Parts: sequence; C-alpha cells; structure tokens
Amino acid sequence: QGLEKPSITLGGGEKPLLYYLPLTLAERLGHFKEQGLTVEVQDFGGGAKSLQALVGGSVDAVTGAYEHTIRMQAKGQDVRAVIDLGRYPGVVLAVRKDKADAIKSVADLKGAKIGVTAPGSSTFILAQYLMTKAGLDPKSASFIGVGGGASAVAAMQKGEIDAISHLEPVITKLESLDAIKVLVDTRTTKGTMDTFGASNPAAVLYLKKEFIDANPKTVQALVNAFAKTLKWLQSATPEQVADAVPEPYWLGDKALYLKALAASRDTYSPDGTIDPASMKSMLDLLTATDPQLDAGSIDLAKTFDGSFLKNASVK
Amino acid sequence: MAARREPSRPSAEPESAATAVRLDGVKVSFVIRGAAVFDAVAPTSFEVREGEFVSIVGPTGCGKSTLLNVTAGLLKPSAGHVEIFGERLAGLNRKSGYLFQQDALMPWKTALDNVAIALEVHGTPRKEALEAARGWMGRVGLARFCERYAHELSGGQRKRVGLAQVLIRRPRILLMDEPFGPLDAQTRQIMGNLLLGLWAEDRKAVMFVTHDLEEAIALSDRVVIMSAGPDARVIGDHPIDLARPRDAAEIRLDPKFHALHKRIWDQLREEVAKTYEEGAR
Amino acid sequence: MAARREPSRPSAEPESAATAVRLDGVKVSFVIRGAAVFDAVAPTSFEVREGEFVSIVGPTGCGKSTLLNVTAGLLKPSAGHVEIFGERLAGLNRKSGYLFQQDALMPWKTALDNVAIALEVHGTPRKEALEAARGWMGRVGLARFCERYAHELSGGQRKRVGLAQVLIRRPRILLMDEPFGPLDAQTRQIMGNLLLGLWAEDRKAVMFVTHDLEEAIALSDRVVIMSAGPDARVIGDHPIDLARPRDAAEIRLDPKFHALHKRIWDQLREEVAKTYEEGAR
Amino acid sequence: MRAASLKLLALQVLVAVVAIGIWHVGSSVPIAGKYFLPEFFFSTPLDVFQRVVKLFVSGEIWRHLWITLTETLLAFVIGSAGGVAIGFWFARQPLIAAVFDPYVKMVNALPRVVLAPIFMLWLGLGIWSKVALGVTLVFFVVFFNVYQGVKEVSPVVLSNARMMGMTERQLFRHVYWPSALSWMFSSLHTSVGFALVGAVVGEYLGSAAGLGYLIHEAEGVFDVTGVFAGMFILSAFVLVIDWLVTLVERRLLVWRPQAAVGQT
Amino acid sequence: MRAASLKLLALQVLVAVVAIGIWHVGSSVPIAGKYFLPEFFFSTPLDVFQRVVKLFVSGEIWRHLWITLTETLLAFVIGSAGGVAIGFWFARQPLIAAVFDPYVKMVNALPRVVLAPIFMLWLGLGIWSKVALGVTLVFFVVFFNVYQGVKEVSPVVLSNARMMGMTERQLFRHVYWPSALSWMFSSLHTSVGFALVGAVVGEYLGSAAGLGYLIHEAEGVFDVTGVFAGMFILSAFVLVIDWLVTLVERRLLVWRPQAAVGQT
Ligand SMILES: Nc1ncnc2c1ncn2[C@@H]1O[C@H](COP(=O)(O)OP(=O)(O)OP(=O)(O)O)[C@@H](O)[C@H]1O
Ligand SMILES: Nc1ncnc2c1ncn2[C@@H]1O[C@H](COP(=O)(O)OP(=O)(O)OP(=O)(O)O)[C@@H](O)[C@H]1O
Ligand SMILES: [Mg+2]
Ligand SMILES: [Mg+2]
Repeated sequence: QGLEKPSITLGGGEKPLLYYLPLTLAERLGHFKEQGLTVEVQDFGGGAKSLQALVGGSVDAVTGAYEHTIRMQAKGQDVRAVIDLGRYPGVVLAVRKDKADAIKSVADLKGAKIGVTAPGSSTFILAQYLMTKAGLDPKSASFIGVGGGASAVAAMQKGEIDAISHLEPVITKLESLDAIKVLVDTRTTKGTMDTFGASNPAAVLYLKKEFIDANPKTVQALVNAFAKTLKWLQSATPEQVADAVPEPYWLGDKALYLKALAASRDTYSPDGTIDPASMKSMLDLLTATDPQLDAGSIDLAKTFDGSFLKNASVK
Repeated sequence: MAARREPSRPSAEPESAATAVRLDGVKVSFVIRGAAVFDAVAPTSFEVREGEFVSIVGPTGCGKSTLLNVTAGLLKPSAGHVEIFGERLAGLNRKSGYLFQQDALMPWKTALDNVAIALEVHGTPRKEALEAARGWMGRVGLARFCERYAHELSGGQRKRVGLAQVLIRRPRILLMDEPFGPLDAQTRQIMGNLLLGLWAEDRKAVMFVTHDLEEAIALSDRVVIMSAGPDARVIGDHPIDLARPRDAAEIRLDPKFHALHKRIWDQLREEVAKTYEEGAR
Repeated sequence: MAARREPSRPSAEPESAATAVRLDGVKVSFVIRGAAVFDAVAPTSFEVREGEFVSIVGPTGCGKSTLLNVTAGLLKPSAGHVEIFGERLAGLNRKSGYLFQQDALMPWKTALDNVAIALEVHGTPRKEALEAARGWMGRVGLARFCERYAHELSGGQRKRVGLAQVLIRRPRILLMDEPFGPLDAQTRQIMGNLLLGLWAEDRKAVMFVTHDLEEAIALSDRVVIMSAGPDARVIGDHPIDLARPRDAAEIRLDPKFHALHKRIWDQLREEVAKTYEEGAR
Repeated sequence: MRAASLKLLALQVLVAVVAIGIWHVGSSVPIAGKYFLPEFFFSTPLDVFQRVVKLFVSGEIWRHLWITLTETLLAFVIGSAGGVAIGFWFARQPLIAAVFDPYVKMVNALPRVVLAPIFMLWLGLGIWSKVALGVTLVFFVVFFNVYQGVKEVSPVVLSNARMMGMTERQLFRHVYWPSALSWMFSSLHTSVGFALVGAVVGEYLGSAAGLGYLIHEAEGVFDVTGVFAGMFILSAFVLVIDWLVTLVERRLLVWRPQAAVGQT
Repeated sequence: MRAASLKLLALQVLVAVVAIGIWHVGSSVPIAGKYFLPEFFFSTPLDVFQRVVKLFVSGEIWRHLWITLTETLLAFVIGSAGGVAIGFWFARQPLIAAVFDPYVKMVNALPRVVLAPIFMLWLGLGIWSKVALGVTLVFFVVFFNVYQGVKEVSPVVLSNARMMGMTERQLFRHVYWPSALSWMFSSLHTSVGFALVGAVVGEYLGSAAGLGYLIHEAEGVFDVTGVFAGMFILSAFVLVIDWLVTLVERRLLVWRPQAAVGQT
C-alpha cells in the first residue's frame, strides 16, 4: 500500500543472542514480508557499532538498547524508539561458585574482579549501578572486559574473575556448568522490579527522527511486524520458538537453548510500549553511572514515539 | 648534443680542437663516516680535447676512478669544477659513456637486453635496438652468449658486455676504467683495435684508465701519470707521437714505442714505490 | 690437517712429493635455466703436487674460474671427481684458501676485521688476530686503510685486502683467481714477491689463474694452458725450469724466460684467436 | 625432481597428520583428568571436518566465500599497488619521505578495529569498508619493504643506468622496479594473509555475509566447530592466493642465481 | 645540517597543521549543508587536545599507558626474536622450510580477532594474552623478511666465508645476520606498529586496563573524543619506539654507503 521505502537495512548486534530474538522471529515468521517490507539485517560486532552505522546513514533502523536514544539526545542526535521489544535488561550479576560464601550480596563486591562484556556496555553500567545503589564506589571493584561467547565462559572457568555481569546465553551456559551463583537477575519481573522499581527497557527498535518523518508508512509497517511478533511470542511455547529460529542458534544443544529461552521469557515486552516510569528508571541508571550526562537536559518524551504502536494493526 | 654556443670561449681552440673535458682545480676529499677527512686527489687541472685519446696511469688507489667519477658527474668535487664542452658541469654528464671498474650490468636482464637497453633508452625501437645489440655482441666476441644473465658469464665476458653497452651508444666522451682488466692479452688487443677503429670513425674524446702501460701507449695520444695518493696529483703528461692509424699489437714493435715506454715507466716506478712505502707506514 | 692415512696410495709419489690436488676426468656442464646445457669444461685431468706452483692461463671464458670452483668444492663437477691429498672431495675443500675473481669482502666489516676474521674463525683470540691482521695489512701496503669499509677502497685496494685475508690463514692449498688483476705493474711485482716468499717458507700447493703470461712464468713451476671454451681442455703443460728463489721482476731479464715466453705465447695466441672466432660466429 | 616433490608432499601430509592427531587426542582424551584442548573451545577434528563438508555440500558456503574472496583480492591488489607506488615515490623523494615519515608510522599504529566505524561511515556497509580495512594492513607491509628495497639498489648498477641517460621513469622500470622485486614479493607473502585478515575482521565487525560473518555468528552461540570450520576454509583459501603470487614471483625472478644458499 | 633539520621540522609541523586544519574545518564548518567529518564520528581537534591534556594532568593515563607499553614491547621483542630465529632456521634448512611453508601461510591468514578467546583461555586475561596477539602479528612480518633476507646474501661473499672455514654458527653471525639486517629493520618498522595494534586489540577484546580498554570504554558510551584521544596517545607513543629502533639501526648499519639513491 505504497511504502516510501519498501526495502530497508536494519542493524543488530549479534543476531543469535536472545536479546535479538524478536528480530530473528519477525524475519523467520515472515512478518516483514506480510507488511511488504524487504529487510536486510546487518550484523555488527556490538550495539554501539550499529548505532554508529545508523548515525552514519548506512542503516535505516536498529534494534538496540533504549539507552542509546537517551545518550544520543545528549549528543544532539534525534534518535527515537518506536516499539519496545525487551522490557527488562536481561543482565545477570552472578558470582563464582567458590566465592559464593564470601560474596553474598552486591555490597560484598568491594575489591572484586567483575567480568563485563565490554567496558561501557550495558552489563558494565548495570554492575556499576548496582554497586552505587548498595553504597559502594564502583571504582572499588575492577571491571574486566571479557567479551561475549566463549571467552566469557573461559574467564569464569579459569577463575580470572570473581563475578560476572553478563547476558544470555553465557549465563545459562555458566549455570549449566554449575559455575556461578546468581545475585541479581534482571531477566525476571521480580529481579527487575527489585532493582529499578519499574521496568527498564532494553532492546527497542529505534530510528532517526528524520527517517520517521520522511517514511511514516514504512515505520508503521515495521512496527506492525514487530508488534505481531511480540504477540506471537507471548503465546508460543519454547519449542515453537526453537523451531522458528535457525538451528545454528541452538548453542549446539537444544536443551540448553530451551533453558535459556525459559529463563528470559519475561524480558520480552508483551505490548511494546514504554511507560514514563521505565523511562525514568533508565535515566536514573545512566545518570548514576555517567556523571557527564546531564539529566536536566534530557526530554524523555522525545526518546519514544508511541504513535505508531497505537495505530498498529495488531494489538 | 646541440651545438654549444658560448661567446666568451671560441669554439675552436688554438690547438685545432675544442676542449671536451676540462678539470679545473678539481680536488676530492672523502669524509670517512662523518669523521676523518681523506684527501684523495689534490687540486688537479687538465684537459681532454675533442678527438683526443688520453690514458691515465698511476699506482693503485691513487684516484683514477675518482677522477672519472668526477668527470661523469657522479661525484661532486670538494673544490674546483668540471667543464664539458665548455659548459660547467652540474649534475650528471650526459654527453659521456662510462665503463665502470666494477661489474655494472643489470642482473635481471640478459646480456643482449643489457646492451640493447642503452639504445632503447634514447628512443630506438626495441627491434632495431636488439638488432644493433646483436651486432655488438658479435663484435666483442660474445654472439653465442646473448641470452645469458650476468651471473652465467665469466668475469671477462661480463666486462665485454659492459664494453658493448657503452660503445653502442656512441657517446661523445668515453670514460673507461680498466676496460680490459680481466681479459687475456690477445683479447685485449682485439678489443683495443675495436676501440681504436671506432674512435677513428668519429673521434670521440676518450679518458682511458689502465694499469698496462704498453696498452696506454699503444692506444693513446697522451699518457697522463698520476702520483701516489693521498693528495694525488698529475705528475707527468706525455704526448705519444706515434703514427695513426695504429694496430694495437704491431705498434709495440716500433722502436719509438720502446723509448716512450722506458721514459714513462721510469717515472711511474718511482711513484709506485712511494705508494707502497706510504701505505706500509 | 691430520696426517692422511690411506693404504692403497703411497703417501710419497715417485716424483718426490704427494699430490695435493688431483682432478680426475672433471667435466663441468651448466644447465642454463632448466633448458639448454652448456659444456664449459670437457673431461679434464691434472694434478698439482704438494709444494708446486701451477699457473693456469687461457682465453677469457674458457673455464679457469670454473676449475678453481670445482677444486674448492663450491661446484660439483658433472662428471669425474676431485681428490685432495688423496682423499676424494665431498663438500667443501677445507684445506684450501681461495681468492675469488670478484670482490668477496664482507661489506659490513672493516678491512682489518675482514682479514682478522679469517683467523678468528679458527679460534685465534680476537686481540691476537687483529695484531696479525694489522701486520698483513702492512704487507699488502694498506696499513693506513685498516678502518675502511669495502666501498671506501679502490678496486686494487679491495683485491689486496682479499689477498691478505687468504694468506693470513696459511692454507695448504692456495687457489687464486687473477689476484693481481686490478693492480699496476709495480704493485703486481711486489705482491708477486710477497707470494713467492710465503710460498717458499712452507711450500703450499698453488693454483694461480692469470692473464699475464709473464707473471705466470715468473712465478710458477708449471704453466697449464687451457683451450678456448666451450668444451675447454688442457692443451699444454709447460714446466718452468727457472732457478729458485726468483725475483718476480728480475727473472724477466733471464734469456731462458724469453724462450719460454715465446713458446707458450705462440700456443696461446692460436687458442685465443679460436675463441674469438667461435664467439663471433 | 619427481621423487623429491613426492617426498616433500609426504612430509607435508605427515605434519598435517601429526597436528590433527595432537588436536584429536587433546580434545578427546583427558590427561590427568583435564582436557588439554577442551572440546568447548577447540571442537574436534572430525566435527570440524564434517562441518566443512556440510558447508560445501549444502552449497551455503559459496556465497560467503565469494564475497570474502572479492574483498581479499581487492584489498590485496589495492593495498599492494598503493604500497608499491608510495614506497617508490618516497624512496625517490627523500624530503617527502622525511616529512611524512612520522605520520606514516603513526597511522600504521592505529588499531584497525577502532577504524572500522569510520570506514563504514565513508564507504557504507558493502564490501568496500572491508576492503579498506584490508588495505590498511596490506599497505604498510608492502610500503615499508618497497621503500627499503629501492634504497638497496646496487649503487654501481644505478650509476651505470643513470650514465646511460635513463630518465626517472626509465630508471624506475629498468632498475628500481626489478631490483625491489624480491623485497616486494617477500612483503606480498605476508600481506596475502593480512588482506584476508582485514576482510574477515571487517565482516566480523559488521556485515551480512562472508566468512567473517559466518565465524562471528558461530562464535556468539558457542559453535566452535563452526568457528574452526570457517578458519580452516579461510586458510586453505589463502594458500591458493599465495600459490598464485609464487607463480608470478617465479616468472619475474628467473634471472636470480639458483640455490645461492646451502649449495655444496 | 642544522638548517636542514630545522627546515624538515618546519615542514613536518606544517603537515600536522594542515591535517588538523582540515579536521577542524571538516568537523565544524558544514559544506553544502553536510559536515565532511561529522563531530559524532570525528570529534574536533580542540576537544581531543583538551582530553589528552586532561588525561595526562589527572594522571589517569599513566597506568594504562604503562600496561600497553609493556605489552607492546613484549610482543615486539618476542615476535621479532621468534621471527628472526625461525626465519633463519627455515632459510638454512630448505627441507623444513618447504614442508612447513603452507602451514606458516595458513596460520598467518587466521584472523587474530577470532584467536583472542583461545589466547585468553590459555594465557588468562592478564597481559600475556595481549602479548600473544601482538606476537602473532609481529612474528609473520619479521619472519618472511628475515627468511628472504638470508636468501639474498651475496653468493660470492657467502662462498668466501665458507672457504674461510666458518661453521654454521659463524656464518650466521658474520654473514647471514649482518646481511639480513636491513631486511630485518625494514620489517621492524612495520612491526612496531603491529605490536601496538595487537596489544590494543587484545585489550579491546578483553582486559581491565590499557589504552585499548580506555578506547573501548569511550566507544561504548559514544565518547569519540575519548577514542581519538586514545588513538592519538597511542600513535605518539609508537613514534618513540620507532625512534629507538631507528637509533639501533643506524648504529648497526654504519657500514652502508650513504646516499646511494638520489646522489648527484
Ligand atoms: N667512498 C670513499 N670513501 C673514502 N675513501 C675513498 C672512497 N672512494 C675512494 N676512496 C679512496 O680514494 C683513493 C682513490 O680511490 P680510487 O678508487 O680513485 O683509486 P684508483 O686510482 O681507481 O685505484 P685502483 O687502480 O686500485 O682502482 C683511494 O685511496 C681510496 O681508498
Ligand atoms: N652459472 C653459469 N651458468 C652458465 N654458464 C656459465 C656459468 N658460469 C660460467 N659459465 C660459462 O662457463 C664458461 C667458463 O666460465 P669461467 O668463469 O670459468 O671462465 P674463466 O676462464 O674464468 O674466464 P675469465 O678469464 O673471463 O674469468 C664461460 O663460457 C661461462 O659463460
Ligand atoms: Mg679504480
Ligand atoms: Mg674467471
């Protein structure tokens, strides 16, 4: 029905990660095609790189962290989320099994070596936030970038780090190896509420304001597709999900994958909206960990554009 | 090679021909790795007229190659200057061909290509250049060695390829540094006659360095003797008034030849003895 | 250098001395880039006895250097074999010193170090080696050039450093390829006498390649003439029965010297003419 | 010749067999209770082999291979052409070389991973940003070698050529170029590998296809077998390019004396 | 001499000024409505300069610099020592060289980014895994050059040395080594940069400190100024190492004829 730009390029981090599951599903279930969209997904080394690609103009839309929209506002870039995909960060803070006795809560992390995916990333920020909340100076622990995938597992197995702040599937893998004890789990509603007192949007679909203004129909089609995916996800069983994604995503072990799916089930947003409380909780998180960010200058209303979601064909 | 016009100096000198090469107070000092200075050649002046064949002899290490390098424009003198056909030399001396004392063939070209390139450089089409080069390879006795690379030739063969490479261009000034060194006596004479024949055709100016005094006398119009270095000077300048055309072998039987030889040799011997003593000190 | 024991061959030959070098049917063919074969040296046999000074002369490119390379063990003959003091040579000939036709100094060492290293290699302490090297630099007339690198020396000076480098080791067999080529006549004689003096002391076996027939006669016990290549052979073997000790300069005045010279020269001339014709064909 | 090259092949196969043997044992036989090469990190040779076969049989690999090949070749060609050109230019213009010397070295020290976003900004997401990454690796290796190679030209040969009357262009063609060739080829052997590394890293950091993409995708889901299969294909593939370089090298360097080393 | 080097310095400064000028204009003056070097990707020279000053003034940088320096130097030293040793060994053992040749080239083609997890597994998160990454870059550059350098030894000089009775060890010390030196130094100039790149990429992929960590952290929060400040410090710093290499080179290569090129 006359899309301005029927074929678009969409950036993502590492697609096989559960964080990006809605994207994979939307693609695999044909929801984009239904909307008359041809979507080419570009895989970048990390969320930051996809954002850079968006700003640079090489991709049209990104599935990435909601916090990016806030940071970009501070940098004078108008980037807006149009639909929420993951309402909880999905980050887990855990300690090594043999340290579990010494480190019982976040407050004991003083002097610990904490593995994060990368310095500056969401896992890094969350760990710092938790420490600040517990009354610790984040500088009192050392943060080590351990990367994603196998190197993170290796770092924990080799005892190079005492604690880890990481995402799926590393956490499930480590749990299945019985290597860690979870302290804070933001994959679940309870964990997130305990931590932030509200939900804390993670993965969203965001685009440049100019693009939204110039291509409203295209954006609407995108939102429609994702909204349908979210709805499907609410009712699908883990088996159905597993069958819908490409086999290589199964971590070489379907049981492990199902376990990880089940654990992250709650993180996927049921409706795609972001309420002001969640926005605030994200801003708090950022200002708590990045003193350079000036909370006063941020207009949270400009980070999320819910109008497309309201018009979405699927509710 | 345009005709030179320079008002201040008449193009025909009293002695019938123009000066092809003039060294004017040329002094060469080498700085040894930024420290000591070695005065190889003391201020030296001499001339080679157009069409003149001058040999330079002198004890080993006296500065013969150095003087040729200066004349070729490859080495800047520490003092004095060089004039080529009356023009002050700055940069390379493009009017001369230089046969180096060391091997200087391009190892990545065959012998034939090494000779042909000397023409190609000046615009001769490749086919023609190869044709001419083949002729020259024959003249220096190497027709069968055209396709060899330098490392597949004997020392004497390499030298002869070098000779062909220089002669094929027919430069107006020829600088030759021991061109016949690694050749046997007979080949030397054949090559000497080749050179003389060529020279007779268009009367180049030749500066010819050799250790073989007989050869020097047999070929030249003048033999210049240099003293032992350091601070080498020209200490003798002997005109050779033997009749032309000459045959490099037969001329040695001439009694005049012997007289000349004896006279020059006596002077030379003294010089060499001096070098040796200096060096051993 | 242990005394050789080999029962099948008596260590003292009828002719008073043992054989130092024996080439037995040595043939050398070069394969030119995997294609054509060039037969440089036809099967050749000859001997150099201990204490014998043999000169090899022949037209340029006939295979003199090639024969020395074979004797040194640097080149494997295509047929035949080499015996050194009765032992069949496999690999390098470690009993001989070789002065190459080309420059072979290590450019990264000073002249003095180049000479000293020849002793150091065999275990002489550095200080002692330098001492000895200094002496030798003096003997070849280069005492003042000890600290120079190769590119800072003249052609003749480099050759003399090479000479000192070979002689300082006092090898039992000396292979010399045109050692006095780039030297003036007088220096040649001085070096010739140096070599003769040394040779007289401990009677090495010497294989001496030169283009100067007078020099060959003046220095040697035997002059071997090679024919023009390809398929070069030994075509003459002239014993030189001039009295010893000799002076390289004075001996040339001996009437016997002239007779020898004429005889050998006539044979040689013919050969050279042949090479030249062959090559030009 | 025949027998010698058979023997060589046999030895090469032997090395491969030993290496795979160690890998197999390390990943499947515990030594003192620990795996020397845990399967989780190293997979097993058999699995990798099966995966490689599967990739080829399913035909999935061809598209990726083709993209990576294109990127590698472009990076190699552009990088070495640039390195050769600038190397020669600098060697012939000592002042320019001296002026730019520190900057060239500074640029060479920039981590390519950090440059990737900038290349994407300028060159987009297509193959060109990957090519650019490869070029930045190849260029410097070739550049430094060509620069040095030109300076190593024999002074006598050079003087002779200049006396012959060669112009700067002719000197380049007949003297500098052939003389620097062995330096250049030495650097090309290194840079073939680097061109591929550049392309793959580029894909790894952002792309939708190519071997680097495959490897990256496999890495995120602990599919070591996939990672190793990708790396194996990658390196098999560089051998082919290197072999082509060697062919050209042999052709261009016929004039060299053979077996200068180790000849007895 | 004095005047010449002053002029050189002036020209070098000029180049820097021009480059910074372009950067400044590109990032702050829109051309046809678009910034040629958008601030989001390139920051501005002034900001970067201020950040560098701040990093040094606050003293925060020293610890990171020290770690990266250690890693770089270790990678450089180990990589080049290995490259030299194996390069010589291969050059002297043609059979071994022929057998391992394809494997060396295969390994050279492995993307280092992919190897990082394996190095971390073996060597931990400390400096050694970064050193290993640097070594894999440095080694190959040096190796290929030394290998070729040994083969380029003048055959006459070699024969002469062998006739002198040199043992293999002595040949190495007096002939191969000095002869391969200029090849080696050429590769060292490239590999100084690569050692640093290896260290930084290693830090980038997993570490607790170092310049790479700083850059990565800055990148994570879109702090381009921080990224550029890090890169600037990095490359300033490689100049210092390279300068040291050049000093050694000058010392070891005194024997070379000066100004073989461009001499008139
Ligand atoms: N680059 C240099 N640095 C220092 N000294 C040099 C250099 N080149 C030549 N010399 C010295 O200058 C003197 C003259 O050298 P030159 O090569 O001109 O001698 P020559 O007369 O050609 O000797 P030969 O007959 O042995 O070739 C020699 O003593 C030599 O040592
Ligand atoms: N590597 C090689 N490949 C092919 N042919 C060669 C090779 N080396 C030498 N030759 C040929 O073998 C013949 C003998 O060469 P050699 O160097 O022994 O001559 P020579 O007697 O020493 O000559 P000169 O007096 O000129 O030094 C020559 O014709 C030469 O062209
Ligand atoms: Mg000379
Ligand atoms: Mg010879």
